[in-house]
Amino acid sequence: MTRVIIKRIGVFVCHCGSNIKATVDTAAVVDAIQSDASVVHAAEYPYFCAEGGQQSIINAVHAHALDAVVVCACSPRMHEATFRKAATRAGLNPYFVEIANIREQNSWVHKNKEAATQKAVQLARAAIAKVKRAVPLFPGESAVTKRALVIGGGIAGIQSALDIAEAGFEVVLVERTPSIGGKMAQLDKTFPTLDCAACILTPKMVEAATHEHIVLHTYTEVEKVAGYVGNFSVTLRKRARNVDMQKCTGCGDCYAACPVKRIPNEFECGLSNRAAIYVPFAQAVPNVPVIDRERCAYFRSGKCGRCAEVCQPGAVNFTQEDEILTIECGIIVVATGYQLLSPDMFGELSYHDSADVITSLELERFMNAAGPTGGKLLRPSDKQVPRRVTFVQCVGSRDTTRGKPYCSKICCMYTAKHAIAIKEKYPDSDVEIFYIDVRTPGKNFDEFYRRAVEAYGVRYIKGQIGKVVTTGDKLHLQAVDMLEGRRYNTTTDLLVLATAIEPARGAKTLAQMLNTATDTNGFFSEAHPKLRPVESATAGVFLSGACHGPKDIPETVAQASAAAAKAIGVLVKPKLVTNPCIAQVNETQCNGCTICNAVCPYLALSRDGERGCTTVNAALCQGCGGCAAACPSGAVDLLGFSHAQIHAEVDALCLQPTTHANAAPIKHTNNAHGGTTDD
Amino acid sequence: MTTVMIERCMTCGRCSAACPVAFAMDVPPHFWAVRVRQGEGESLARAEAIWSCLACFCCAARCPRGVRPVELAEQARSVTLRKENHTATFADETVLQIISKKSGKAIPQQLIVAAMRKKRA
Amino acid sequence: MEFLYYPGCTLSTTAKILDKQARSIAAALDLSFTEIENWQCCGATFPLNADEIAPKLAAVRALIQARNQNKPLVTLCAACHHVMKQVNHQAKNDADFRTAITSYDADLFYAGEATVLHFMEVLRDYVGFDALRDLLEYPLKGRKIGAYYGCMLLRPSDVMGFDDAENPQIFEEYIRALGAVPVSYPMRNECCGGYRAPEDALGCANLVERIAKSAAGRGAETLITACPLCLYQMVEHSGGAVDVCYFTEILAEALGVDDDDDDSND
Amino acid sequence: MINIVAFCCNWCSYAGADLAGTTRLEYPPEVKIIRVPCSCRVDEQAVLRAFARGADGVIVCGCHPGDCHYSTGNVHTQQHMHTLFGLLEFMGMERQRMRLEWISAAEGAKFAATMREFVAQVAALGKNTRYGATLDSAYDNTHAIKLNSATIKEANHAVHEQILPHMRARAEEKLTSGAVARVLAWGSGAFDPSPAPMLFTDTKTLARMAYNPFCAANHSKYLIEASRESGRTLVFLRPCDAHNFARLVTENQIRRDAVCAVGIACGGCLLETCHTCAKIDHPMVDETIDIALTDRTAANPDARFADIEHLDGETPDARYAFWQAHLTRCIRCNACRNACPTCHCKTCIRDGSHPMEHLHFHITRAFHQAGRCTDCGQCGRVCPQRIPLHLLNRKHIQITEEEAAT
Repeated sequence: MTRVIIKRIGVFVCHCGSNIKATVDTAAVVDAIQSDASVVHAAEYPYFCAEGGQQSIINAVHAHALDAVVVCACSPRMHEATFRKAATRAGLNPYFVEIANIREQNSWVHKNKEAATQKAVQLARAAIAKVKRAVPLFPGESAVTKRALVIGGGIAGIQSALDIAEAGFEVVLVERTPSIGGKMAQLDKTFPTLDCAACILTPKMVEAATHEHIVLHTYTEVEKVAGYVGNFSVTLRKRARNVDMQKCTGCGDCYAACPVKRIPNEFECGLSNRAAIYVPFAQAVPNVPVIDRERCAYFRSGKCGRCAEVCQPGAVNFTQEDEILTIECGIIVVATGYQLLSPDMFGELSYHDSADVITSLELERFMNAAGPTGGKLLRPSDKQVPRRVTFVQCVGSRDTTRGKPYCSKICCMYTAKHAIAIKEKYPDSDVEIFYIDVRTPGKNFDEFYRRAVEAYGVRYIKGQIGKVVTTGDKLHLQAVDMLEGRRYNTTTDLLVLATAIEPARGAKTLAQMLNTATDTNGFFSEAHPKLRPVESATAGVFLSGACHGPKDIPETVAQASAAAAKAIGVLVKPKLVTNPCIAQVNETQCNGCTICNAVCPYLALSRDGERGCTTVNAALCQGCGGCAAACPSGAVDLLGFSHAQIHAEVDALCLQPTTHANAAPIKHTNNAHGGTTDD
Repeated sequence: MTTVMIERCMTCGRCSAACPVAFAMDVPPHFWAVRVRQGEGESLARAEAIWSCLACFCCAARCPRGVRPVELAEQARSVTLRKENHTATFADETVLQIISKKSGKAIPQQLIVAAMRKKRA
Repeated sequence: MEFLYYPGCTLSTTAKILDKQARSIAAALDLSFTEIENWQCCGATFPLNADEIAPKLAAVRALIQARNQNKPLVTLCAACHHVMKQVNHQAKNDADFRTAITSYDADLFYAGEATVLHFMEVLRDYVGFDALRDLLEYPLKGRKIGAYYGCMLLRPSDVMGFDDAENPQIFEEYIRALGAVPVSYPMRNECCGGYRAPEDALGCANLVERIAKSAAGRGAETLITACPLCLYQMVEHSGGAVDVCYFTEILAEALGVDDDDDDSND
Repeated sequence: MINIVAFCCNWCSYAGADLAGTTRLEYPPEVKIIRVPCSCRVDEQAVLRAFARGADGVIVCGCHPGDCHYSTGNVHTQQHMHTLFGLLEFMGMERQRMRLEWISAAEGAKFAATMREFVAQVAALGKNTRYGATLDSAYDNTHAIKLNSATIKEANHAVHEQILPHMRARAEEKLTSGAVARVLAWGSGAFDPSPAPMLFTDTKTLARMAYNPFCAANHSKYLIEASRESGRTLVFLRPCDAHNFARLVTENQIRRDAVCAVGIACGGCLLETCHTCAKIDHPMVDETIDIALTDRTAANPDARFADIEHLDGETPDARYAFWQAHLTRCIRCNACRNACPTCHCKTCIRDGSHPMEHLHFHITRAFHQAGRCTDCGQCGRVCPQRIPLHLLNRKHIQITEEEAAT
């Protein structure tokens, strides 16, 4: 960076109507600062921010051949951008403008005119001192890889992937399990419209798999993330399916022939079994089986191979190995979703003790026509239709001791949905729901809940269950009815627990890889809770769906599209403009000790092993300056807030104005921190 | 007045549902924190319920908010006992009562001590 | 391994058998139990009023001995165990309490440094259930035994740290190690009503009946417990629906150290 | 009139100050704000500079913990300022002149109230004369505190004597086999009590190798140069040497693969810091010689902070007098920084500064070791003016350890 010696400074003292002028003697300020030899022009004006005021600055730059401008006015948070643009119009580098805040931090907070005027002079001198040490700064540029990576193939990831792909960008969609579809694929119906989940989801799954711009990697996990917005490089581990994706026709002969059959099916919440070679569910995308190597007899003992024998296209391939892929992409969408909290820590509810105590997701599978009972609600213990079904809400939600402190948000609605669905299928059954508060904000949500009560006769009991005791075929519930104010002991046939939802397994590890934050509950943190709800704190990483917090399907889809829109906003840019106020390393001074690397929250600093010094990745650096403060030798500096500039400001503010006015300009040495010897 | 974090109670009722003897209480546990919060600790101290509490800690163990109603019961008992200035005599009477009622049987020492503790100011 | 042993008042009177069995087992397992000197009654309940200091001092004195001798303090009676662990926890975490005990008696300077163990924890963590299995002379083949935990060993679980308070397994593993079949039943961690025993026999009978029924319904022939009060309540109120004994009895039997001397349990 | 410099982060505190203005909440004009992107941008030099130029109080304001615009900047601010303010206080500066405050963009009222309070607090102390713009010649040397530093105890020479033959043997073996090109060890000087680090390249000279209670120099720093030579270097490291060695490897100053590090038992030497040393381990070494012989019986680690606590118990005036008496004797020979194994910058940030800033040099020197110093005591050992420099390091070690414990 070439240093421009700033010798001709113009100072512009704004009245801001009477806002400044009433408390600060602006003429005196103009007088006082002219004692500085570098100030070749000083002027005052009622409103420098107005068009006329800006023009007067531009004229002065030309007339007096100014190389830098100091404006004594309102807060830089207000008009710094305005005056920098004006300077640019006058042909100056915008960073040759400094603002002395003599309104918010002077005239508005002080009453004594003399003191305020004196302080205004000091603030002006500090700004002059700072701008003298300014260097021209130019925003950097970095290229954008026109490809998106979406992590997680549930409804959130599918929606984000489709939206980005529709905008014409290539998308890599990564899913950890053998099929996309996520939690929504396990559901029976969706609230509040009761349309079938599979009917609206499966077309989207197929669309994602066949879209010309989407590359799908299932059974694949993210191993490593490097790079920064516009230029991420992500390492994926594509686990060996041991079935050739190209050759397989999805006929299903292999899993019919597999002798290892009694493996609990994860997709069915363990309510039914699968073989060692399997597709998780009938509508899986891709419809290509995987071999569960830990269970497969061939992999365990080397004997078997039945699946390979029956596979006519010869797709089964025992020698296939994990594949490591590297994806270059410009942005990353995180859509890792959620999982259910295990009810095991709530032993009093007897989930561990009785087969007839189930979670709500297990109930979804029982109610689903494609589920283990073909859509019949049969209690697990005796395969009979339960006459009474009891639900309990907030199992682990709003629980600061054994569960999660937050409201899981979707349970009230899906429980109402379950109640209605059971009443529709078995009108004679008796449905009872224990709740703490029924929370139904959402379009048509409360109407839906009221319908459960009014049209279906579902009994809502404000209260909780304290103990479940199983004797014979009955569950004895020790509960309380809060509205009656007394104990309510009853029996039921089936107890459904609305367990809390929590971030998916591995979310924390992924967050670390992405160098982005999670909240105290392990959900991904947004960059700003109001204004940047779908961006993470790391540039180029966007959040989609329940990885960010509990969400229902409509909200998930809305956020997925919002994340996609934000992502597209990055991908369409030909170049990314970077903040010029970033760290800079003086390589001759740096000895590569990496103390600065450790303080950088963005991993923007790294040691160049060959040169033995630290280098700054301009695209990652956000300009906090922590590294500049941490470096013991002063080898790291922050452009725009350099050591020299801050020290010059300190000097201007601390040295007594009287002596300062007469003193020679402060000498400045090349050593950024070097002490001056003028005092 | 109390170290129990009564303001955390969200009146879910799990304490009363967990309590093995709530069915027989005039004021079940889920009212306790609320009563104290509303400045009606006096009415809790007068309730029979605080004497039927078994100090079994089920309410505290199952409370999702870390409120410990069991402690409120004991604190309310002490308030009453201290106010009425119950002396050792009262406790000793209780012990005598136990021993006379169950004479000849092996009453565990811990029961006698616990009963004294409960009834002594 | 050396331990300090705190028997407590009940084990010196009505529950001598528990004390005796434990000592024989300890001898058989090569555990050195030294009875704590000049022990005082623990108070049987842990006072829940912040301002009650005196009732906790007996426990503090015992804990100080354990700290000074650098040996774990072992208890058998559920009530003693409860009080010791509660007081230890409070001394460790509550600075006001520490100040209060020292103001009470300047010699009592204690900050929760001692380790409090239940005999069952010694069996699990110092002997090991697997090792125990190998030492049995007479494994309890085929016996169906249920564990009755009661309240005081388990709750509050963050202080007691004994096991999952709602679905404990330690006694079941112990029963399994002895060769018997553990019978798990939902009411095993519910209260026997002991605190109300003097004034409400009917209520207690009610509670005990629910527990006994739940155990019998699952096929338990014998119940084991660590608490003399629980045992008393079960004997008083269950009407003989199940056989109840101390948890040490079955181990003494399996080890063959049960010398059948009946100075005894009643 | 006093003068206050307030460093405010752009996102929270500076905006909070603006809000105080927008809502017309008055505070004294003595406060002048310098805008920084993040409070973590404020380094010790900026604070020292302010005091050096006549500021009577310095306040650093940032976002509340957890709210940092740069996610964790204020965590570093907290650590840095806590240590810096603690050091300055230790050296006799009144703590009331320094403050760290979290003020959000919404807390205009808090900003104004904080500034009012801080100005009143500093005004009550008056102008700053300590470590400030003017040399304070008025300090009273008679107040200087007498340290009751650990008295020199006997080192266990038996350990040294037992190990030295093994060291020689190992050196001979490695040099002969060509596994290493040189050996870094202590060599006896003209007099017995003056062994100094030497590079042995010839087995014939190994007889000069020494190991005794006078072996005070820390080997690790010499490895910076030695490891850059061609061929490997064999080095003998006591626990203190090894800790600094590990630090220097972590900070990329020693080429690890060029060193064959041998941990040796330590019998203690006659260094002040040895008497409170508890180190018995040898991190990162390749092999060891009889390290179990390490003898710490003469050491009393509990007394490590005795001098610090003694000084802390004094008034700020007395502490200031103590450090003035010492630090004004500094001749800036730079022996302390040359001997310090963690002082390895290519250029020193305090080079060429004003004589008054000798004081600041020592604050900076100690502050830059915060979190890195292994308490090896070399700084105090080499000072020709016998300034107890290691106490400054121990102070920040104490601060860091206390912080870690909370």
